[in-house]
Amino acid sequence: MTPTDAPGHDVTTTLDFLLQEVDGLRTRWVAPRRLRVDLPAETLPALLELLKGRAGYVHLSAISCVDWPDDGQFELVYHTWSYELNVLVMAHIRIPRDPGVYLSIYDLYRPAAFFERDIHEMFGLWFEGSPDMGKFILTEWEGPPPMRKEFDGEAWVMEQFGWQEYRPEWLTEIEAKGGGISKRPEQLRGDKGEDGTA
Amino acid sequence: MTDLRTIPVVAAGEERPSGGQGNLLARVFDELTAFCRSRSLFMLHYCTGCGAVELPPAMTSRFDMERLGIQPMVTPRQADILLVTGYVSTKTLKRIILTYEQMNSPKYVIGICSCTVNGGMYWQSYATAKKLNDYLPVDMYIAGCMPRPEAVISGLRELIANIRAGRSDYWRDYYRRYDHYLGNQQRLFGENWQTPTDVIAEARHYGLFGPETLGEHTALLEQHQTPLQPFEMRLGLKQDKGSSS
Amino acid sequence: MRPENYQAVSHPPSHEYEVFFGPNHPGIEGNYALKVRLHGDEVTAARADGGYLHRGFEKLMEGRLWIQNIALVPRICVPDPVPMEVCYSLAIEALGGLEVPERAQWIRVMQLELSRIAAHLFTFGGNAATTGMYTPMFWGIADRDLILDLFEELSGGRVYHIYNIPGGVRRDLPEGYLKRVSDTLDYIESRLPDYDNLMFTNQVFVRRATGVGIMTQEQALDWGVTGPNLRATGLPFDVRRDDPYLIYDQLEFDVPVEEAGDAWARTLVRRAELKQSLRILRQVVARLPEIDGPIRAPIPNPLAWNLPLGDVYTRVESSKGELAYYVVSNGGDKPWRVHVRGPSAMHAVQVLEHLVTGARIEDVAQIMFSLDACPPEVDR
Amino acid sequence: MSDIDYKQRGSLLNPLRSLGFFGRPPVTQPLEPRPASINYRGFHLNDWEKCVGCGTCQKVCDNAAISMVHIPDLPADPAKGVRPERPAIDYGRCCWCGLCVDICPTGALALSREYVHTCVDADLSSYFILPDSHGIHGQPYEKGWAKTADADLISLLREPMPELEPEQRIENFDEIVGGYDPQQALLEASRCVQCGMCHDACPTHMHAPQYIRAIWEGKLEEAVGWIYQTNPFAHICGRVCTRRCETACSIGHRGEPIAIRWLKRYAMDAIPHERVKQIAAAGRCETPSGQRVAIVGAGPAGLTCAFDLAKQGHAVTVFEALSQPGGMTRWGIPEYRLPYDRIDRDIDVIQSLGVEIRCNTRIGSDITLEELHQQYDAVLIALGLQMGRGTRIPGSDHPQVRRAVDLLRQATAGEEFGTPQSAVVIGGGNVAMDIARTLARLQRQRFGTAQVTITALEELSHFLADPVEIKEAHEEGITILPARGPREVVVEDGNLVGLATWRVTSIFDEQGRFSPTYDQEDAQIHTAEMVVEAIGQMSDTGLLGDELTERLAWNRGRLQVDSDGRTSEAWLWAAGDMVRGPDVVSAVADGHRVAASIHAALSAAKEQNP
Repeated sequence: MTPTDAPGHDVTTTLDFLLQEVDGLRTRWVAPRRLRVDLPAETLPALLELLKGRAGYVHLSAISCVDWPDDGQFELVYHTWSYELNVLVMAHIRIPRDPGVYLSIYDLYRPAAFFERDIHEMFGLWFEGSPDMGKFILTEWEGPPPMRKEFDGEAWVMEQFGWQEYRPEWLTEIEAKGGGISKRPEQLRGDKGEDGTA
Repeated sequence: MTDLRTIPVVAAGEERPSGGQGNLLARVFDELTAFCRSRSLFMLHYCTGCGAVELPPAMTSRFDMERLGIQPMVTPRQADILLVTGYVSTKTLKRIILTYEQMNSPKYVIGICSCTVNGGMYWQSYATAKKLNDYLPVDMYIAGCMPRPEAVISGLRELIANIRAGRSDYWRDYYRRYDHYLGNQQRLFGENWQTPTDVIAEARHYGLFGPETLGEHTALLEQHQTPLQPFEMRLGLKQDKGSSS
Repeated sequence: MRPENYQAVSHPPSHEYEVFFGPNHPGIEGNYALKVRLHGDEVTAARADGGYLHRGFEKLMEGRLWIQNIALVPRICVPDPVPMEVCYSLAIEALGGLEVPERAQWIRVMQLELSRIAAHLFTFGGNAATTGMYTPMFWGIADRDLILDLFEELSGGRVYHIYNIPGGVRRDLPEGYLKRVSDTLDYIESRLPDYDNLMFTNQVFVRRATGVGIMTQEQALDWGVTGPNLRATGLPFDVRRDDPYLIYDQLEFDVPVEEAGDAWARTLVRRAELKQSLRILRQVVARLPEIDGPIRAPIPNPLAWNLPLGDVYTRVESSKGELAYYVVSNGGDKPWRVHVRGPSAMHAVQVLEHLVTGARIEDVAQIMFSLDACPPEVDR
Repeated sequence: MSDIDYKQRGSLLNPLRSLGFFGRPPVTQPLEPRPASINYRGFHLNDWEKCVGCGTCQKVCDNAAISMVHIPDLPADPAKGVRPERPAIDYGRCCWCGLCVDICPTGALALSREYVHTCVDADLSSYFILPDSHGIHGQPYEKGWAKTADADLISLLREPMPELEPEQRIENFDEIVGGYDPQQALLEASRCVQCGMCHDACPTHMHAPQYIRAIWEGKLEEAVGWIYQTNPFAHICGRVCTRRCETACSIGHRGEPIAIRWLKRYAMDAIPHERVKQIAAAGRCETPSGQRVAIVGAGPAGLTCAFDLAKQGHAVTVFEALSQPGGMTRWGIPEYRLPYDRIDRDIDVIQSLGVEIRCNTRIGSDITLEELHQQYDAVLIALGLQMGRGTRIPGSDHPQVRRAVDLLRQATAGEEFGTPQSAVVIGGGNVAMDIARTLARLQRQRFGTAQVTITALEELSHFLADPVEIKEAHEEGITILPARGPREVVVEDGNLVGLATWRVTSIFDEQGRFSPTYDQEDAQIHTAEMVVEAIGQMSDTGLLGDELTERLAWNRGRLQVDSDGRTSEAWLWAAGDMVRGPDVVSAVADGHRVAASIHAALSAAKEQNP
């Protein structure tokens, strides 16, 4: 292993050559050590198996989920790293938001269990075959999966909680003279971009 | 922000002698108690949030809070101070309340960092509670995000001075206005919220039963209250033994 | 006081019982919990319970401007905040096509390594304290404080520096700063023999740590463990060297490894890494005065700053392992999605559960501290 | 890899060596708080002298910790961009990141080195602080994290505007300013911090923050919509506005203000004219009111009023004495500053709403005001200031002594007025610059060289003209002589040969009245074939007719109107320069005000006699 070498010509060709074995891939080198792969959801297990088995992609760095409500899709990104090639492959797939079910890759990568459970909690996605889809972080949460775009956390907070009502002396004095708080920060966030005849 | 001295105590049972009256011996004894209390405080060892990272420096050689007679204590039963170090997520807040109710009176709560006051930088987070004094009476606040060990120590010295002068008894407020605190807890945790400690009985016992100890929220609690069962822990393991070996 | 309706229940006689290990427990790092099932003093099953520090960072970041998030990110790992700032900034810079001036890159490396030393000293303290040795904790924390003093002078904050900003850093070095860094390095270096005496050659500690929480290299790879914990199983992987960022490729340093994979090996790797960090810092202190130029690339008005559509995955090596940010921009003034891959998310949940199982209850804290788990990274 | 051989050397007794530490001094710090470092981010300090209440700190605050507090005791000066507001910080939210300091446009905010604040629950209000320069406990602490050039988040420099070089422009009337391209406009718009000072300073309260934001977002049609909400003279104001907004701009305290005028121009130029018409017509009342309004004078005030009233469904007829509408914007402003096709576009938008403009119709000769009073439900006079004032110095009755407004009008009309080979202009305002630069161009076209001198009473720094105008006049080879007072027009043998001037020692007397004094030792004669007086304008109110003039109330020679522009006659309103003094955007503002008043009066009349 020569880890300090930048990925040379042979590494990129190796990967490009290898990835020809899977159909329906679109690959793009976004940075010297970053290969982006877009592929249909059903081919992902085949790709990961290929990468793990033939190119040393034993490290699943993360699974990221991105919500695209306008497209009605979830994007899942599998970031895998090869200790042999020292190249990160980011496999992007899109699955329909409804019903939001995908396959677990736990049998290939055990760290997937953590990420899949996390995505399940935060986005409500279900991974079939994942060892544990129980609650972990949000055990006390009964609302919708909070990371979904349609959940407006700030509005929820505004409804749920009150704020300190400070009555400092200086404010009382200023109010006695006809002044006072002219703009609260919460207000500022409310009217952003709308009619602003301040 | 309630001045608890304005809330009358109409409890049955023993009336605590307020300072200045009573006989000389009682006064001397009270003074002695206040002195001893203020010089020997045990701080519960519970890192609830990020401000806790400044506590190890405050406890160890460089800032050495043992100079003030303060030491960390591992169990709530023997601790005097509950230091809430910053934001409290809903999940942590439940534990904080359980812990607080287990602590023996007199007990003191210190809220450090911005988050305990008005939500801090997590003011728009769905996961954290915003105002600690909605759920627990707080004796002392220390400003900062996070406060430096020196600021923590300044706050603790202030608390000591208040205890010494007999001013810091916000813990009684929890009993006197239990309904208020319970209401906020129920609002956050749901109607079925129940702790293993019987605060109302304690209020009666300590003679701190006030007109606001009971109310609609305690009525709700009594409605839902289930007899305390031995806690059965469920590890939630798929296979019963050894999740991964 | 117990409720009036409390009724004691008699339990069937058993050697098996389940206990909470945390969140309110001195042997737990941060606000985290393990539920363990014991048979005698042997742990037969364990389950991690996180979320106590959950603040919904990823959601919060979607509601704040690109630059406002720099105040938020260091909170994700309190003992080692600089990698968080740098990693987030690197992501924004990659998305926005910002070229970080060289001087800023060197200053960032300086902070990263100072932060690593501080985090390791903190961990030594905690690690020793779990075996009942409190002196290393007192020393480690007091010595770490000297580094926090340096940070305070540089950035105005002891723990949350908020000093890195997309494009570079926020202030240039104060007058005579490198001299003070150098003095602090001298001091810490002079303290290492003391630490060796007290902790690393101390048979009490060595015997408590040896053979505890053993993880083979195969297992480590299988579980996605990174950082010192992976290197303690013999695999010399370090993001700084193998996926270099900033100016790490211009620096000389080794990637220390140990073979045993137990708590003791992990501690030794950290000790060796601390020395490597000192070595890197010596190089930075020597080179930095020669590197002139701006400390920040010009950025647009933060109130009106749209980043182009795109996504980026940036990684840095934090004191806990591989830290990564996946940032997606939809072309707006706020992130569309930020995913934080905290290194502890791997070794504080599945690995910890596994390593604790079969261990004795008194070693649980030792295992957790030797893994250097950072719960806020898990909870986010 | 490990360099310690613990298996051999390790001994149970090793830690005992540490007993030597008993002999070392402790590292423990005193209990009192240490002084913080020079950059420390402690509690806020705010220099109230510098703070203008722009609220940018509030916008950048990620924690919603900053509230703006209105303090009636503080001075308010919208024209200078000073609001009587100051930030108050909620330490229950603040995270001491210091972004507010780094973005503060004026550099008023700083963080101090003070970091200890504790309080009991009952005093929690002490967490809400109105910082001033004394620190939150009134203790003297030095500044910690303060503004430095490194950390400034405000971009102080304006996007450069492409302009014609002097040699490219001195011989023609081509427009000098090129206008932003999309990238430049975006960058310039992105500098805005949305404080709204411009909105407050603008006479017609244009929604500048909104349209700048819309430009930045790439929503140019939305931007045009915002512009038309308050100003139908959008093209014109995008080019020649006196831009009080930019004087008030917060960024201008330490850097160059946002180019608000050029951004408006960019948005207007970017949208096709037909689309602009649709946008401008938004909100138009579809049912005609059946009421008729006559407006005298097709300048900014009259046409703005016509625009508003037409949108509200009234039938509006505008009477203009000259051959084309536009008023001073057409007849007073040279084409190199404001091309005529832009005026035409603005007027076309107004006409597209159904406003009828009758040119070449002079009140008094073609139709009388009394007739208008009979035929229409309301009458507005917006005559403007079309007559130049004279200096009344000896010799100023010579035919080669001209008034600037007359010459400018003739130049626009293309009339021959006898371009002189050399000229002296008296006056230091924009009109003086306009006529000097127009004359220089005509001279170059005719003679190949230009010789124009401007003499003005004021020192250069106190000129009334826009500094940009002065700079450009310099570039175009015009001699500017400040602090010269006109003494007499030198006439020899009936021919004008020049202007004699004195050096001005003071302009105003002790009471602040206009009373210039001269240094008679320092006299000069500037030779010229023509002297142009550009010292001010007045209104030609003769067309009102004697009887009406008699009936109306007057105030120091100006028609007296109430705050809505209504005169003492219930049917007659007056607006524009004749009431407010010369300024396009003020005239527009006046037009809106009067339109609202007329609409209210007409609606009330309709209620009474349906």
